[in-house]
Amino acid sequence: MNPGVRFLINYAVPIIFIILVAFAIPLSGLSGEYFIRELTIRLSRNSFLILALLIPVMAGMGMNFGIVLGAMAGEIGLVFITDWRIIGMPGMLLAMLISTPIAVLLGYFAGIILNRAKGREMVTGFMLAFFMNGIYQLFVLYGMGNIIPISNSSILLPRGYGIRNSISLLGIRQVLDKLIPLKIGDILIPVATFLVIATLCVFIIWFRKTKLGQDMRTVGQDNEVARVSGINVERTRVLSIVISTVLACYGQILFLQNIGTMNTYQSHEQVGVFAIAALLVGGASVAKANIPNVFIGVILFHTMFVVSPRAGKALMGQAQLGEYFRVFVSYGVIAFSLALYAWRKRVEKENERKKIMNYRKSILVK
Amino acid sequence: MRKRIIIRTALVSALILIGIFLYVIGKEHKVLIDNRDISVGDITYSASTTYVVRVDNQEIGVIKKGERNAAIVTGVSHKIVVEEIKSNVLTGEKHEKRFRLKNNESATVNIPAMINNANEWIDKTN
Amino acid sequence: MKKKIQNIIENFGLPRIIIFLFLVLLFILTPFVGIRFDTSINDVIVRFGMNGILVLSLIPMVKTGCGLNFGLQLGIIAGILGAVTSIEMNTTGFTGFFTAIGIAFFFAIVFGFLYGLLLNKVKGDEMVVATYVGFSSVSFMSIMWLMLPFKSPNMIWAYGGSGLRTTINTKGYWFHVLTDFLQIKIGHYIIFPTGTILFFALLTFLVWAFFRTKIGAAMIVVGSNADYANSCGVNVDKMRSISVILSTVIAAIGIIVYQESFGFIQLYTAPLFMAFPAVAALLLGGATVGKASIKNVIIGVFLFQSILTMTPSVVSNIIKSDMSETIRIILSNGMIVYALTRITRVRT
Amino acid sequence: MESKEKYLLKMEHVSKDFYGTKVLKNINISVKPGEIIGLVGENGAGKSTLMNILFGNPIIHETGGFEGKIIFDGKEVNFASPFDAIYAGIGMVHQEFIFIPGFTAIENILLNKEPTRYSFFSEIFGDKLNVLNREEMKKRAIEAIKILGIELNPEIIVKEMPVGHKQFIEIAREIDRKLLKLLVLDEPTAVLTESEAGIAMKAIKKLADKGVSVIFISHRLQEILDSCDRIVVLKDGSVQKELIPSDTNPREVAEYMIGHELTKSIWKSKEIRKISETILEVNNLWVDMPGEQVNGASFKVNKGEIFGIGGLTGQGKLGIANGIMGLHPAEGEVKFKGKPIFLNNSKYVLEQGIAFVSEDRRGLGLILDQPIFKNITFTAMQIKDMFLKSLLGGLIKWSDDKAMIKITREYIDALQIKCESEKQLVRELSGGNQQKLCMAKVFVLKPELIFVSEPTRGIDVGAKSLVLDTLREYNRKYGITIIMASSELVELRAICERIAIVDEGRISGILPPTAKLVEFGLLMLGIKSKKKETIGK
Repeated sequence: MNPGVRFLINYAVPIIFIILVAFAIPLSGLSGEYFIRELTIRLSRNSFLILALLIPVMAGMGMNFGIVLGAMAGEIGLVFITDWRIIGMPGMLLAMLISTPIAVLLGYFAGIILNRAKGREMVTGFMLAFFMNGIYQLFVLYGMGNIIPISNSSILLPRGYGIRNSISLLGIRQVLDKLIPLKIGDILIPVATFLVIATLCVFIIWFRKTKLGQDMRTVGQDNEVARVSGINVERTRVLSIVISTVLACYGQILFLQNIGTMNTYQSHEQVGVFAIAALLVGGASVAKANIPNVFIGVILFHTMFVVSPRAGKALMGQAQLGEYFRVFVSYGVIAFSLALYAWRKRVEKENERKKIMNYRKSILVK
Repeated sequence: MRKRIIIRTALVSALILIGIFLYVIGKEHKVLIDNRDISVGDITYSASTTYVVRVDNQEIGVIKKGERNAAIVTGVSHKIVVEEIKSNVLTGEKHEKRFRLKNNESATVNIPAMINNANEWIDKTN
Repeated sequence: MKKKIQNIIENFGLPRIIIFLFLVLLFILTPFVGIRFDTSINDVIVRFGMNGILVLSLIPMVKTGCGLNFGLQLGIIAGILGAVTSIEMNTTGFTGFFTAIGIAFFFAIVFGFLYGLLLNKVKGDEMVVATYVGFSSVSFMSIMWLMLPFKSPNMIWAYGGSGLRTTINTKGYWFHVLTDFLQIKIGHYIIFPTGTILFFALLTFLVWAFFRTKIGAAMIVVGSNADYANSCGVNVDKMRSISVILSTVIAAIGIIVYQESFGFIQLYTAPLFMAFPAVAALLLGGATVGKASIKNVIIGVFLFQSILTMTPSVVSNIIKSDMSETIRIILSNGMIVYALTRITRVRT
Repeated sequence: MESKEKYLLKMEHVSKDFYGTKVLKNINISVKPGEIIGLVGENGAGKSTLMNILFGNPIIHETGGFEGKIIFDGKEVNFASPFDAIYAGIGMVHQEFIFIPGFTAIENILLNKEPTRYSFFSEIFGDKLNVLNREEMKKRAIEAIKILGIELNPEIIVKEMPVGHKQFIEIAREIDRKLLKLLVLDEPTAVLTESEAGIAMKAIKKLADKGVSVIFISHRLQEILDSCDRIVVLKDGSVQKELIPSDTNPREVAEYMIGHELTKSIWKSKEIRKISETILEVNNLWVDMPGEQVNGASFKVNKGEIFGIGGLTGQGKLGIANGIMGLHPAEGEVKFKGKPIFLNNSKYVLEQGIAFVSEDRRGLGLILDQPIFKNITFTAMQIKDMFLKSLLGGLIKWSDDKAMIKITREYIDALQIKCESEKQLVRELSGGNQQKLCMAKVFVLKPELIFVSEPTRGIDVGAKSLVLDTLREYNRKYGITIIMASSELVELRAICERIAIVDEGRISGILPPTAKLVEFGLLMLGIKSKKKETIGK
């Protein structure tokens, strides 16, 4: 395959997207400023969650649909602090603190499940997320106020137990975003949030350099070789999921502190899909994902998110169309790049074989 | 190895402590401020004028006599400052009091009682 | 003895046993919570007829080793296309019903063919790809439903709004054509939908028969050991493609029967998650990722649907709140996760 | 006492049996520090078992350990796992590559032995959070490579390296271990061209000079003779002979290895038939079968003969059949009955009347979870549309169980297949009966030529002769040409008219069954008149 073609194939998704966006922006007729504002918000909101996906990819477990579990953990933490009426920065930090052990447990559980489904990690993780959603409902909708005492009636359903469908996080709304106030024009830049994200990036870069990081890369490349060279493959894989889950949990808390309200039973559902779609749009693949992918992804993917309803309206006179379109794109992107990757995997294997065959011929035919 | 155990236990306990600390300083309390007559036993402190009220340096606003206002505060120890206003000008007369609120406590401050330093100036309820 | 029990559990699958016991419990409880037993039975039969074919549609793909068809939605969409077109053409009764199936058949073959090509390119990762192909096709069709030039007043929004409604009533077209066919009333509460069940039986027979033919036999072998099949001169990819087309076609028919009995055609995002209950039912019936039989379909649909009908009534009568949704989620998805974590090695 | 000083490794009276069958009988081997021992033997002579014992491979413990004792470095040892062995200072270089293609040479050489720098997080989350020390890694990698004395840039990704260099990575990995005392090399040069192999051997010598002892397993007799201090010949699980290269020759070694000529020839049939008409002609066949590569094999097979293919495992004798049958990617020219046939297309080849009894009985030969009659008839049904009733004017091809069962019964009687009924699942049958099934399945096709690979592998003695007799019978009765690949020389010599020996993926010679055993041995060991660049798997 000549390099040009290979490049096109490897980066098909981002390329298509750039073209897409390039057409949609003028159609939407959005003002540059509105646009910038939206993007800043979405960057600060989503980057963290997407960064949480990187480590499992490194360990060869593909896109971790299980980050939904982390999101759930985060939301449980938020429920508690709202119940106790802890507000402001302390509130947010406390929420993180409480949800961490939950996230670790969930992550560990997910890791074990995924180990039992080697080669099927993604679809399993995906179904697992659905399954845990049920458990989460059981816990929050029937457990809370029953088994787990909830004093704050304002977040309870009228019937006396179970959390309301939507609870207000006014107490911690944008505490982090507004911690270090900075306005350019009249666009508010959430400096603190970006600092947190930057720290996470640094962490990931550092983590790659650690022994554990190296082990994960090894496991990711070849389970068997890792095993015979004495690396505990199962453990390493589980750890990668645990880390990812915990990060996702924080990510969700950051996300919700920016939004300011929490849909108890929906907020987490789409987290996985959107994060993964964004990452793939950023040029990542199931086997390779780095920090630039994350930010390119957020920008491209969310630009599309912002413009498509308007573009839809301009095109068909129906905003609804844009709504459907962006759902379609989110799913479509994942479908497309998963298929593309699976296909390429086989092609490259075949090429590798041919290469070795030709080598043998070259030295033997004299 | 021992070093590790120490560090880890220290870390865990530190986190727990931080948790408690956050809980305390983040806890929200409601403080009602009355500018109304109040009679304690046989003495009656009567609200005579308007006050500007600040709690923990956050402006609660002007409370005319007979009125009530509320402040949301977080943490344990608090400071309330009232400044007297007569005919729309600050007289410069200023009263300041400190108080502490425990877990789940909310309080009602009565300004007349407060400026007269009566013990019943504040009433804490759970 | 202990060993024996362990074996039984191993073969039958712990979750399956639990669910089965749960179901038994439910049936025992019915009288005590004041629910008519026969009505519940009736519900179960009706739902059985509604969903049976959808579950049946999974069989061919499992048999050729393409795994559980999480892309079932493709077939469903083909079905919906058939249904709405038949209504647009104003065909009613059995004519309408079979027009719908005819048109759906055509679309299903086209979709299935393309779907098959894709799945052959991604061997080993079929399931995850299929899942998202299913999702994206549904969301893509949502756009289409808005744009396709359908005219029938019973399908488009009453005033102004273009595009199809979210639910379209099959009453006055082919609502219950099967259900009412040779219908048998037993007592006051049990109405046996003979037609639907017969139709299901017919399709089941056809599927069974198909696997007795040359191609069918080849498919089974492809599923149980692709290398072997290849060594016997079977074109593995071709067999897989055929199975995918077959699954898609049956799914298309399945959804039309569903609509016929349910009374509504649900568009837009409604089909999004329809694959999972079907898959769960099949697994509940004792199938695995690599092995499924018609027996599994019948048992599975029966168990699954009984639970879905019993739980809301019984449980909500006990704890005075409707947990059925939650239970459904845990049950179906739990079943699927369990199946995915069982290592299913086809080659020995 | 001082014997301990003298020897690094002493294996005393080591015996081992797998489920009653003795594979090692009273082995005594001792290795001095810095000595290179060449270990030679046929397949199944016990080389690998011996090494597994030395390495504490779990298999050994699972099958009830071994008798005798091993003294390593002065202490009696019985390693519980390979990692213990490695820790004690024994290194092993395997035939197949064990490394990460996507990593650099450095990362591979130090795989899971990376030196690290302290980081505070390790206090909380454990040593794994220490940071890799890249400089140190590079330093050590370069040292290791230097000892090997080859030109190799440690920074480049192994995937991008010439195949030849990849083996060095593995040797380097072992060398890097400071405590390495004994290095076991299992066919290390198999993948190397002779020039590369030369470099590798030099490197190994260097290592020996540094005081590291080496056990060197290779089928390239010349290499062994050139570079070893002592040669230990294993045969049938016991030490046949210890030789000093300087005062022996390939022929002698081969004789010890293969054994001496039996008194009476085991050649069963009276005469060697004179057959001239060629039925199959293979020119420069290349097959990419993992572990059994064929590198340009050429030969002719006569109509109606039984043609044997022998050779050591991994040399490609199985690859030939698998390649022609289209089960593994193949290139080259194959003529059947004078007309060229397309490769890589099983269906087509089967249709030509060529069939295959695979060595991978349970994988490619049968579907274990299906009944006997389906197994026997499936291929015929797919290829020749046999056992089908056509309904609706051929629209439906309905499978005809009656016909299937009928023919199955015939073959069950003909081949004396022991089973409850033709409906029994194949899984439940014994190896011998399964093998007969595989043959029946092929005979049903009425082929003109059949490939049979390892027909007697893993089946009991009685069944063995039965299988061979069946083959001969069908050859004589129906004139089916048979090409039989087997590791058992005895069998080949029992029923084949001509026997080709494959070495490193090529036909190194064709001999009559009556030829001296040692002749076969020499061919297997790649002792050829003309020198040439060679390569194995």
